[in-house]
Amino acid sequence: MGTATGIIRALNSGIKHIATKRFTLRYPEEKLKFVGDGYQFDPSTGVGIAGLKGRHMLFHDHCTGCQLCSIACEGVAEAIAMVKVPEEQKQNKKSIMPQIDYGKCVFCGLCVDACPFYALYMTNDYELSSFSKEGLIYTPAQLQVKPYVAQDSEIQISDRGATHG
Amino acid sequence: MSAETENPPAEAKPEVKSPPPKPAPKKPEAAPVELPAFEKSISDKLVEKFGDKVEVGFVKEDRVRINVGREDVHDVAEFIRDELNYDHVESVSGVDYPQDNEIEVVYHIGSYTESSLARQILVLATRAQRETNPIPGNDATKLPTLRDVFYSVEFHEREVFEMFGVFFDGHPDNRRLLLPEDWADLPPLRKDFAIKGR
Amino acid sequence: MTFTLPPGLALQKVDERIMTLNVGPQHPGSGHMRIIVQIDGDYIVACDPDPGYVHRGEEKMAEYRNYITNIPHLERPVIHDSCNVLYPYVLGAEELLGIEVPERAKYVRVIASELNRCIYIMYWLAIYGIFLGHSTMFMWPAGDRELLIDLMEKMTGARVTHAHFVPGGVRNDLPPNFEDVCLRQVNYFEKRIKEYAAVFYDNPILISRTKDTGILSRQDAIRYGTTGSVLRASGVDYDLRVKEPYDVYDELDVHTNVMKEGDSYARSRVPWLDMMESCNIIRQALQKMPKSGSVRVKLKPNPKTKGLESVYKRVESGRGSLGCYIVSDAKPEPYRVKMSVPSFRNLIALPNLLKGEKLGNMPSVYWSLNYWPVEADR
Amino acid sequence: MADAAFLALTVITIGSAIAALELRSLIYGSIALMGTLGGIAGFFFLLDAPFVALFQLAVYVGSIAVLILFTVMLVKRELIFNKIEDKRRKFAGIGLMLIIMVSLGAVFLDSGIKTITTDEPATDFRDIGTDFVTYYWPALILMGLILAGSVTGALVLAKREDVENDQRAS
Amino acid sequence: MVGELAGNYSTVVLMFGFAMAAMAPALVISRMISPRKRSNPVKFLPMECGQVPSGEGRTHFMMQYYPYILMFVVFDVMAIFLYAWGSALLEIPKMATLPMMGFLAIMFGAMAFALYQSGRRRIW
Amino acid sequence: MSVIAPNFKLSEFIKSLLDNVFWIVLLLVLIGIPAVMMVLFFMEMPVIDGELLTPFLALTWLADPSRILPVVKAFMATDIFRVMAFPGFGFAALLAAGTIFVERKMLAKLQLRVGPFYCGKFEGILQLMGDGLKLISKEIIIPAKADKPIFWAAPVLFVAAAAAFVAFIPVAPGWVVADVEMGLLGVFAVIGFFPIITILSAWSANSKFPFIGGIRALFQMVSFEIPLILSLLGVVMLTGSLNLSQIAASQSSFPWIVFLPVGAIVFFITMLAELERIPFDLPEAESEIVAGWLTELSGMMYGLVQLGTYLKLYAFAALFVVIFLGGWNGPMVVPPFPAELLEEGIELGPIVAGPFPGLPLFDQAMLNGTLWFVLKTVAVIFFILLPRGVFPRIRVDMLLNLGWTKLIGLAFVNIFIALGLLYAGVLGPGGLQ
Amino acid sequence: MTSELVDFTLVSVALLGIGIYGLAVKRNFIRMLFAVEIIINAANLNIVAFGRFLPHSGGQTMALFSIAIAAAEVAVGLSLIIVAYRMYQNVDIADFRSLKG
Repeated sequence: MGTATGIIRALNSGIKHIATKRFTLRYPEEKLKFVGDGYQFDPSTGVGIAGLKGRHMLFHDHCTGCQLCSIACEGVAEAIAMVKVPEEQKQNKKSIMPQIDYGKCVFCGLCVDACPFYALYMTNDYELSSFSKEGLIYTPAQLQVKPYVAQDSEIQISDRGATHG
Repeated sequence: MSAETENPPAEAKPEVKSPPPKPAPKKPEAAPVELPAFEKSISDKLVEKFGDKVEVGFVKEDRVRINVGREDVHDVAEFIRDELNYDHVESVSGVDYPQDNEIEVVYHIGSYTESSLARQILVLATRAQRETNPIPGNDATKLPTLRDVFYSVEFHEREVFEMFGVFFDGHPDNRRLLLPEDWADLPPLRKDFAIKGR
Repeated sequence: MTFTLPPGLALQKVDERIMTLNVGPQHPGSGHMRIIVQIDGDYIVACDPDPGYVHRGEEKMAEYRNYITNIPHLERPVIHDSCNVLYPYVLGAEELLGIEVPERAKYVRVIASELNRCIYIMYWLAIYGIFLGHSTMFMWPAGDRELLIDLMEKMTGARVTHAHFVPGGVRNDLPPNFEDVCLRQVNYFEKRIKEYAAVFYDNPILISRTKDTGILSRQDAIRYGTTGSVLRASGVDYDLRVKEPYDVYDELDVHTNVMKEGDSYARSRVPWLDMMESCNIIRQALQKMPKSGSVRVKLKPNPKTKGLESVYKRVESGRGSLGCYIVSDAKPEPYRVKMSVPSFRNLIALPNLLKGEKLGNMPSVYWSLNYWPVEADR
Repeated sequence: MADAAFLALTVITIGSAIAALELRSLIYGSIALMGTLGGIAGFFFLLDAPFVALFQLAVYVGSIAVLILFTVMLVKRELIFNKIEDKRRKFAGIGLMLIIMVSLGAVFLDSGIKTITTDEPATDFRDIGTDFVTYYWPALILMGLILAGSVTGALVLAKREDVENDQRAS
Repeated sequence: MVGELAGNYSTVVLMFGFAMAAMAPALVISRMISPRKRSNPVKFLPMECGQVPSGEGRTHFMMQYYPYILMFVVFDVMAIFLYAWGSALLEIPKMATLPMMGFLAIMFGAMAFALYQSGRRRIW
Repeated sequence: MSVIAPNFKLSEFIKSLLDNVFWIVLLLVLIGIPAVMMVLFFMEMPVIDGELLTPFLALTWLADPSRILPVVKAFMATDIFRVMAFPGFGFAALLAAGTIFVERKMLAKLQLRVGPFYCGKFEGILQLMGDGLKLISKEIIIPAKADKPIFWAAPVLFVAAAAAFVAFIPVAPGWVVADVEMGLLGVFAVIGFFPIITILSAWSANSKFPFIGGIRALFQMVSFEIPLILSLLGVVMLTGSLNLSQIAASQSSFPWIVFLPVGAIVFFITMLAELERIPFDLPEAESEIVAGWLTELSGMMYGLVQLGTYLKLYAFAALFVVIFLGGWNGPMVVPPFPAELLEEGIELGPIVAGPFPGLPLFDQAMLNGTLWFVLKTVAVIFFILLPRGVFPRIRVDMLLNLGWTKLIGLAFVNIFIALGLLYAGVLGPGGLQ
Repeated sequence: MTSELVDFTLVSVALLGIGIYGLAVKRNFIRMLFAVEIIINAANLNIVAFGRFLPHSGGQTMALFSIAIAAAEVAVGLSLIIVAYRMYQNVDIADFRSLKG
């Protein structure tokens, strides 16, 4: 008898879920909403400000070319290289700025923690695919651009199940 | 790390560096005498039984370290199992000390059955001779296996064998475990095996 | 007895009835490892696990990086349990460096650790479902896991590889309004996992399939040194959160789930009960957590330890007790890092359990051992 | 129509009967044997005995052929492709076959059955069932005994004697 | 007329033949339009989970379940015998069920023995 | 578009299409039509509606569609039409394709997913076509030591055997490919072919996993065939016929499932096992033996096996409907055809189409029967698909125990229930029917 | 002209001849079993043919019994083959000499 009731319970649960709202996100059309603008670091308190660890954004006017981000990356992914920037973009004395290879980056955010001048942020742009390896290397000029991300889906919990509304 | 690495744990013992943490910087002056009682009793039992053969590495809260010579390790392990009620080995780690020309094998032994020992880890360390040009399995880097004492060391010892070249005498199944079949280099966790580019 | 031939190539002449079957590495029921089974008809005569296909030398790599930069790569073996796999390393490094962690950071760590445990168990459960041919049990946990991943993402900014724990606390403070969202989603999550009972855990077909298969007796569980849910399913009441509480677990009310049977079913049910317990712990921690305060102690960029000393710390991860043995020699880099991982400790039970089982029980017994091949290989 | 079917069935049946015995691989031999059995079933259809024909298909092709295939596959691979026979016996066998075929064929062709034709409707299959339990019921019971005996005997025969030196652990 | 009834059954053969004739071109077309690269001999090895195949692929048998096939051969006959009886049941007298019951009783005895034998996995 | 195929240009694509169309039309006009005419000229043409069919007559159909109707009707009365299209292969393949789509969407819904979504504008409705195109354009890899003839033939034979099974299914009164006296026994004979095809295919691949899978399939199908055969005996006893059309017709007042629920349950379970659906999909248990006996099949061979599997699924569901659920019987819901439409034609404003003397092609009873049959079949298919979402796979020894002890026992219980009903006078002559 | 009784008998004679040839020539146990099957089928064909042409339902009934007995015989015969194969690892009938009493 236990077997029969168990089987009926399982079937019942299955049929019930046919009427439950589906949970899946239709990804390219809908995108998840994240906290804040992205991961930042506040050197004064020593803790980060929560946010998505996506692609970096570099504020050229804050960057001093101190290479701390590159050093921080050394043991992790070696994705950051300091490159010469053209004279017209020059913001610091050495005129070097980080260039990030997203083929290597692991998005740990240690470079953001290392930057003492609020120059590196991480944004919530994570769609970084490219057809070539070179396309994944972001120069300082590319890193300067603030990405446009339209993300609005949030998990909604209702009586008929959770959805990405 | 030149001179003081001779026999590091042994050196660490006398002045009991165990609670050196910063938050209590006052402690080191007062601490040396007050070893945790229960842990002390365990190490005392061992010293009582084996005398000079065992050397107490340190006695910290929940952790007791014993250094044993390679010929006594089997007996000590049996004593630990039978008398002290430890019943399984959590991990077997090799540590390479090229300066001492020795490879240390550390057994972390714990107990499930004895509730008072639940938070205790007995660290049993022994050392094997280290060869400059190792031929794993065929050189002097050998230790008696503890598999007949603690069954749970079986795979751990196999791992130590391939990672350090320490051959465990009497281990029934001393084969490669993790490394690829065609690995023909040094055992990789020895200090003289360098990662490329570093 | 030097390097013997790898087991797959050293085919001994056996009885004609016996066939050697390579299960893995490219097999839907093996994970990143190979199990060489010899079968006589439907029965497994001998079994030889052959891990190592995803060995990446984490321990060697850790010797070249300093205490901070070790963090992102040490969590890689178990990316869906990355907080817990870092936890013992961080605790050990804190002891070596002599750091006291702020109270709020400890609570944040506990919450992150428990969330991550649930994430891991959901992943494990999904694979367990698909190993038993239950495709719904693959999809539901994979979907409901999203609730917790969303929380972790809000908390740490990454979906799986958080790199959140550092010596001295956690990387960032909780985002505003996190407590409410966390409570809401965790409550809903608990409601969801209770629904798994009807379709999975109380399913008579599953019960008849996994009951009395691969029985690991209490003595054997202790003798093999198994840990985590495998141990608790065999009737040993051992949970490090209770027995050796780290951080703030001694202030929380943690209940240990123990089952006596020791079969595949018990081993699969204990993690499920653990998830509910984790939800409880998260709720307690959210309640007791200091509402404000520092979450991180500032460190020097390249922290150095005092002298040559060693430390062994362990935590209860999703798979069981996870120990980290760190030897330091007063340098920015650790001298030796050894992860004593639960998967590797549980693997020893596999050949013993599979011997004499039916071939059809192989996936259920294998996966019920809570074995994560990448972690075991490190 | 019926003639064409008859000819085709004859070719299939006799051809595959020869193939069953002469093909090198035993597996192909079993498949050819299935062809023979199916051909015979076709003849039964032509003889208005669909019940027997489908019984033949279900029992012979569906189960006996499976059993034969299984047993053939059980045999070592080299033996499947091994043909054990000698030339002289083969010629003698062919001679014997021809003698039997010619003499029996001659007898049949000479006898009166050549003239037998019928226009009566075919037997209804329900009559078979009725026959089973009325007129032929002792035969049915005997049939049951034979089947029971055969399954018992087959099981007792096929089980292994050397269980003691079994390597299996369970 | 002999051979009349066979015409009805020919449509089944026709269906069989039609399906074969319709499906074989699918394979042929697929063979024609699909790429055929013969460069890599490893591609044509049998599946062995990424290892080089060892041993013979056709040697393995679940002998533990062999009795079930033996039983099938015999009880299949029994099942279709039952059809001969069952389809005529409306026309035969009630007493005539008794021989069939006797037949069934014998077969039940045999089946009980056979199930007992096949349940003992160790002897196969 | 440019992301997927960077060198794609719409204008060139359209130009190539137009080129192809031009050449096809040209060749058809210059060669195709004359060739057809020549062939038709020498063929003996049938007489339709009292008119001898000539090529010129055939040409006039192009001008007057209503004249084609008698020809269509005549064609529909032939065996070829039945085999190819309506109760036969085309109908079954259509339902099978629908089954695949419904299975994927329904399973997705049960698992809180979306399912196929992008292929085809509406909810991935063209996914199956996409899969078929993918399968047909994939390389067929044959293992080196495989037994090639058997290996090639097995998928085709599998589909053919499934199609032969479909041939026995009556869809509507009079609409059945093979209206034979021994329909049910024919079904059993055809079912017996599947294990042979499976084991031969598995053997010919010369690989370990397919062979284990094939042996498992053999054991499973063979073990469940006897309960399957026995579970239908009750109905046969009560109707006294093996003809599926008669069995379906005998349920005009009530379906047999009312009296023989045990047999229906046993038949349903054995059906799942014969179909290798999920609680019993041991021959393809992917976590134990990679894909079972399908491991070495690639490309279109795999596609054909899938097609055969779903044809078989349709056929079994239809058999369940015919035997236990009353087949085509159901209340008449199709409205009668309006007479004025057939006599006067359709008026759409200024245009008057018709009248069409040949219409309707199908009569009312047939449409109604087909409707009910399809509805019931879809319901049964739903219940066949549902276990895939809620049950795990069982083990081979459990399966054999289930088949040989429990199901055979239940089947005999069902037989005795039927016997009791018959001899107690509830059913049969003198009873309800 | 429709098919007549004599046609069926001739086919069955041909099958009988082939079966006897197989029994006489082959030394492979399984092949001999094939030959036996062919002979049994030839007999069945005759039974059914005569039952049809000398109208009597007994012909089909006998054929059913005959097929059933053949099934039983195959089951036992294949068990014997398995036993013999297990003992001698061969299917050659010449190797089975020691099975003689």
